[in-house]
Amino acid sequence: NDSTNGQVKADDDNVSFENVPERFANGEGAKIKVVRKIGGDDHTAQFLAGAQEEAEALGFEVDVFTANGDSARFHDALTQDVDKYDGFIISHGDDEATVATVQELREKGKSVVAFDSLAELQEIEGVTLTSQDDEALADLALGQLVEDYGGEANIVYLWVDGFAPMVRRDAVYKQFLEQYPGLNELERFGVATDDTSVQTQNAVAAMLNKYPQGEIDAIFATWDAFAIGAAQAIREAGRDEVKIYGIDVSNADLQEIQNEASTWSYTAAVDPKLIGAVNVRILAKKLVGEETPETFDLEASLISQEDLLQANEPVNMINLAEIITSWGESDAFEEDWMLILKDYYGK
Amino acid sequence: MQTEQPIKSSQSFFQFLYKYGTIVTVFLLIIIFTILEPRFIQADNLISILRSISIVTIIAIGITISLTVNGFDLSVGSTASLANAVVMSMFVWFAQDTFIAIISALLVALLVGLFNTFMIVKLKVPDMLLTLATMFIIQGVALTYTKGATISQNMVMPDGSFASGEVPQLFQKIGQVPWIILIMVIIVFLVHIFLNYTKHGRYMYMIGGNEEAARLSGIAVNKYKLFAYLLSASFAAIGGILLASRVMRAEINAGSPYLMEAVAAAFIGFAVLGKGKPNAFGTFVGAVLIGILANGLVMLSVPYYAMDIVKGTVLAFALALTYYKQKN
Amino acid sequence: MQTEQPIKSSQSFFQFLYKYGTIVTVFLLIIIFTILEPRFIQADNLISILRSISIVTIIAIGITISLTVNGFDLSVGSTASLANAVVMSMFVWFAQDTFIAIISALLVALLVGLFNTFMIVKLKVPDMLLTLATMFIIQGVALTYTKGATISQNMVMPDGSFASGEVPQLFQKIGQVPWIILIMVIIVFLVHIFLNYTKHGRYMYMIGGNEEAARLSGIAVNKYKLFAYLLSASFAAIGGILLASRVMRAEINAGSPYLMEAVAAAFIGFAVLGKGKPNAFGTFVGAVLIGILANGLVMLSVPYYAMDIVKGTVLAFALALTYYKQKN
Amino acid sequence: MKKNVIEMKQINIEFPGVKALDSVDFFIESGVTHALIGANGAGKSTLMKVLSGAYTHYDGTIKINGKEVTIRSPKDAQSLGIQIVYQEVDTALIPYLSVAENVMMPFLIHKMAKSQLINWKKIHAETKKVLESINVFLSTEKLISDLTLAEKQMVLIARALTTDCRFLLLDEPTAPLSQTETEQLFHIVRHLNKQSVGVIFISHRLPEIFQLCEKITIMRSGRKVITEKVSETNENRVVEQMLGRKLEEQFPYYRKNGENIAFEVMNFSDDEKIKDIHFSISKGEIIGIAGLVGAGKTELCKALFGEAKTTGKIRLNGKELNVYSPYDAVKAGIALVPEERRKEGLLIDETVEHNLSVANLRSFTNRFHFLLPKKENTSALSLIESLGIKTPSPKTKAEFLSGGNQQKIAIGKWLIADCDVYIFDEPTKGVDVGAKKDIFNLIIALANRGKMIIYASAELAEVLGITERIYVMYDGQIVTELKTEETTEEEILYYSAGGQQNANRTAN
Ligand SMILES: Nc1ncnc2c1ncn2[C@@H]1O[C@H](COP(=O)(O)OP(=O)(O)OP(=O)(O)O)[C@@H](O)[C@H]1O
Ligand SMILES: Nc1ncnc2c1ncn2[C@@H]1O[C@H](COP(=O)(O)OP(=O)(O)OP(=O)(O)O)[C@@H](O)[C@H]1O
Ligand SMILES: [Mg+2]
Ligand SMILES: [Mg+2]
Repeated sequence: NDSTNGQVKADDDNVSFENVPERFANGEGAKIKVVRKIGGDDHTAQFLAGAQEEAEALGFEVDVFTANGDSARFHDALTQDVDKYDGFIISHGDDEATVATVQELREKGKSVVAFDSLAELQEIEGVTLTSQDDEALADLALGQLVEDYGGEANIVYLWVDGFAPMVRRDAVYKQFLEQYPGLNELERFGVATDDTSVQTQNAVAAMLNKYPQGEIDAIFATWDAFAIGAAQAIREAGRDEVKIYGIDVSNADLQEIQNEASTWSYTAAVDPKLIGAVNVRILAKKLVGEETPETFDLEASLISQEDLLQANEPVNMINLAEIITSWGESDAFEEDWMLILKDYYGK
Repeated sequence: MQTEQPIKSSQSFFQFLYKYGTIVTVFLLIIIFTILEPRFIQADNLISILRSISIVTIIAIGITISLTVNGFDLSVGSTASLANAVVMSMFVWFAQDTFIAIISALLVALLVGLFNTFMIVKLKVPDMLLTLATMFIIQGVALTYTKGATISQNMVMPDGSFASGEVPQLFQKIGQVPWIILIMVIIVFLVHIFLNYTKHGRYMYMIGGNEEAARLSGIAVNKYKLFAYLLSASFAAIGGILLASRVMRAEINAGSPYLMEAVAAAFIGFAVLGKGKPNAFGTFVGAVLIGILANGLVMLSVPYYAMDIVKGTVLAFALALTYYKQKN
Repeated sequence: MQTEQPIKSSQSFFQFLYKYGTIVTVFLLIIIFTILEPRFIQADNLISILRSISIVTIIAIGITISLTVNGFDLSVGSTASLANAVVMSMFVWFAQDTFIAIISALLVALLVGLFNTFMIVKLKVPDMLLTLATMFIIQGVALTYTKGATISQNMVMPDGSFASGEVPQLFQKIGQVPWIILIMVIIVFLVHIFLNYTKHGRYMYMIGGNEEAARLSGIAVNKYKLFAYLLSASFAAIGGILLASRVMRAEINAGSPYLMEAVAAAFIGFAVLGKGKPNAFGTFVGAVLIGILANGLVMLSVPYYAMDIVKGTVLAFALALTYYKQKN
Repeated sequence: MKKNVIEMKQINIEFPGVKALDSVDFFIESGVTHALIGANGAGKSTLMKVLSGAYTHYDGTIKINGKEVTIRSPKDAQSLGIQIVYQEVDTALIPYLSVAENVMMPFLIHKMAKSQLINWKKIHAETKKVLESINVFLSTEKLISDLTLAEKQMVLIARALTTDCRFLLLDEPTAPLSQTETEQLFHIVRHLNKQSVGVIFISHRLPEIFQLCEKITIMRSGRKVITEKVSETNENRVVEQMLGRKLEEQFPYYRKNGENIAFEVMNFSDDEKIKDIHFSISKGEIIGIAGLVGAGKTELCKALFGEAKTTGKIRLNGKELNVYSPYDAVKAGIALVPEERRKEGLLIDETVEHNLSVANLRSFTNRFHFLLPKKENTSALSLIESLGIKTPSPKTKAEFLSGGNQQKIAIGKWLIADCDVYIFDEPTKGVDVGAKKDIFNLIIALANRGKMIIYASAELAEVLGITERIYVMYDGQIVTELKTEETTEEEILYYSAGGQQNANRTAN
């Protein structure tokens, strides 16, 4: 590419770099690293894919990494060869040591955006903490449950402790139990492994045998891996009266929900791909020195089975946008100059 | 030479425990769970249990076979993941039919088995070590193949288009009751017959018991090792295929958690009926033991975080029952 | 006595590979990574590598010790988790000082070791099986102890209050460079000396080689087995403690991912310097190999989902180098 | 009947550090029992392994009836009708399988042809038949791991008999056998000869050879010395040829030091085999424990060494001992040279040097329990020298030594441990006549130093030759005590068989 006056003009499609901040105005992208502590689930894959796509669209070089839940490895990845990168996106850095690590990164002049991480990070100067508003997610799903049953239901609670988002969702759940004494928790279950959904499936199968038709009204699943397992267990048992209220969504989840026989009625979710993308945008703004907020919550939506069943084609994570307005299409932090860059690197 | 001594009663009691310790434990558990929660014993629940152990059992049978030739296939978990991914991708990405999809998954598994055998037999790398390495490789291959994403119908492809393939009805059937249970029972039965009543099964035990002696007696040791690793990879693949059919998607590393449970089942099985060696029926009993525990504990509403304690303790108890005094 | 025959050169080449195969692989990797990415070789990065392997190495040393007496401690991962939880809870829940916290974690680990030994030695349950059961039990105990929650400063207690204890500065130090690396090096060194140059180490190898003959030679076999399992649990605990100090929190099952890597390191170590048996230095080399791989691949921006392939392949390569022709 | 002849010509084989066979010529005809004799490490087993196809890296030619054949795998050998019973029986058996399966292995492997399923009934019936044909009455369902050494030997012989066997190679088959069992074996061998099977018979017991064999080949240091008719030679000549020197008096004379009883066993029983044992030894005395195979000698030796739960009293030097494990026993000053050396006496993967030091490692360490390898090496070298252990170096793994040399290590390791009581369980099993004498010398040297020796053996000649007094065991009990000077083999045998009234029972 030829560069004139510090600006680049793409020969063929006449992209003007006029309004692009100087940092990116001479065809030089940035090198960023996306490090996620948890892994092995679809949410991770989509989050990383979203971040990667957006970063590449902006002409960045991007390395993505997941530590598969191993904190030490997570920190190794963050501290290794730091100088190579201009910025970092950290996902699920929820241990204390992350504070020191991020502090170090900041001292070396690196830009940092963190998603679903330790709250203390927002106190570090220049760091933006994004989250997929867990309170809102839990609120949406539970609110629907309470509405459907008039606040009186025997429910099974699928939840696992030990993860920051889970802890936040549980807090909302506790509030609801207090607020609606008619909600009666029959059972709770939860594990976090590579086969969470299958284990949940087996466990829910056992619960269904324990509680015959009519004894369970609904299941509140705080994670889609739980919800999909529960949904399949209910289908396998040939039951149709236990409704599932879930959180998070993936393509496989959408398939399950669209199954006529499925009882997965609602799921509250933020598009994980979008989370990745928005994080990249915030990082890009930091790199050019634009102002960014200390925190940002991504908006949650409630997806209902009814809506999906009414669609005239199979729904997946992309065309879900046709059903749920604003799905996958946040223009948050999408500056005009980013569009120019996308346009330029798009070809 | 000498006539047998009359066996003392305490000895015969331990003999009994050694033979039936695991089975006794299984029945004890059933009784205890039924007393505490009568719904445990209903047919539906027993079927649930059988369904829940079917995949583990089949994978464990594969490990059992590798154990008979004194091998140890640690790569079964990731082979199951890979087969799971291959079979789903055949449907979803390439719109193939059930037959082709299953055959592809099995072929891939056979490649894994071939690689394992080649390294073990030709390069003399010890089994456990090599299959540990293979485990990583296959896991990586599966991840790379799926780019870390879950494969399901109508998924978004990297190029932005939608996958159009569907999972055939026929295929969905095999992951459902009664088929999945039948498949497990048939496999256990066939492998049991194979190991105990055919000459090939006996050769494999001979190799496992004393490889040198088996070779010197003219058994084609390498051929049977190859065979064992091919079988163990195939059963792992069947496990992965059934998983696909049961959950209709291929999650990342979906097969790896089966490794530990399958190993546990196969090891518990050693002791069943006092065989003292890997055997298909014992492996099945081991899987049943684990399955009953997992199901019963949920039924009794044991907090999930305490389940492992109970599971481990019962395992230790069964082992202690079985092995105590055995050596004396 | 005969004099040694001149060994043929091809044979001595393989002999060389058997002895130095792993080490050659390590150097090859360093050279390759450095060529592809010169930053790989800078001091900071090498320190990163050493830091990243320190916990695995220490846990692997524990496994190595259990292997010397022909045992196999699969419970080290969960013991590390438990120690991790205990040490953090001592700080955060009970506001104890560093000394008390570390001692508590070690004591708990010794209990695990005692239990393992009791079951293995007295009830004659085979090692792998029993420690598999223990693995579940300890995992469950750790989970129950923490109620499945992550322990960290300021955490919310079940009664809604906030935990007030803090992690002392002193304790935080030991998880940082250079201390964590020093601790690892000292442990490797001491265990190496112990196993190779003391009577007790020799006894342990002999027990591993032929337990029956060792016993009949008047070695207190059970005492050494107890000792080995106590040591392996203790090293697992040290691993867990260092993890706590590094990440300042106790997550559920934080130690379990270390099991597989530690096993791999210990196994690779078998071959180092042609020992053909578990040894501390070899285990260290094994851990270094794994650590270099993990680090170098991240540096080369290998996609995360493909890393396992490379890792597994290099592992297999090192094994093949080492074992090929060894048996002939 | 036509005679089959195997001719081995110019056989050479090398192992790292050893030329195990050096241009050996050997031949054998069908219908003849041919003895193969030589000192420990002479190469007998190696020659047999070449013939049975276990080694592939030899050179030389093998001809059958004048026609050259290739034997580079066990299968080759078996298809030529050559069967072998290895010296180390455990290497040829599958421990966790039943007697029937082990006996019928050749059938299961080679004779099943197209049929896939195993007819277990038939297998067990056939096994029973074969075992009965050699007068062995063993449950065919029993696992090999539960058998005694002698029983395992029988299983291997039975296995060879299930095949179309033209040549049977027996590598020290009688080592673990008692006299009756040996007789039984000879019976079988003669029977086979009549069916024109050629038998190669390896043994260190010369009288057996003169009793059984027609031809004899003597080897020394990997070379063949001579082949001749047994009837044309005699024991002294054979010994001279195999050792390269004359051997004087087998049992050196020794003097008992005193009368003071220092080791006493009273009321000693375990809860299984041995009952109510009483005996005593005085300082510097060698006592014998005689008895048939299965009389409980080994059990007694092991029980004394703490390997079983026992009741009763053991008193050493006036002090009562509490021996709950071999560790306690060694601490109290008791040493045991066990019977099954490969399983119990040796660390097969360790070096000769480490094997020799294991029982007394504390004398090769400094104050801080660190090893002193130099001291260890020096002591190993001197033991290798004094016991005549044939090994390329002290750093050679024990695995690679010949059977007899392994036995010498199992004994040697206790000689440097300074114990008060030495228990020898069949110490001369598989040891050549030259080395036997060395071992006797060592035992007597121990006695002369005031040590107390228990010598358990089914070899009555040895028991009679070396001991002061003899306790005869029958069915787990000591039935009588005899003064060696005043007794005879016949008397011992009489008591070993449980006296007259029990004679029939032992025939079982
Ligand atoms: N696999 C091997 N590796 C190295 N050396 C060996 C091996 N097998 C045998 N030898 C050596 O070859 C020589 C002959 O051994 P062989 O076993 O044939 O002796 P033998 O005559 O059977 O003695 P014994 O009477 O003690 O059984 C010995 O020095 C032995 O150490
Ligand atoms: N592992 C075993 N399983 C079953 N029976 C055994 C076992 N070992 C020994 N026996 C039996 O115990 C009895 C005593 O055997 P032991 O070996 O003590 O006899 P022994 O007098 O030492 O004979 P040997 O001359 O063979 O040494 C025999 O009847 C034998 O068959
Ligand atoms: Mg020999
Ligand atoms: Mg004996």
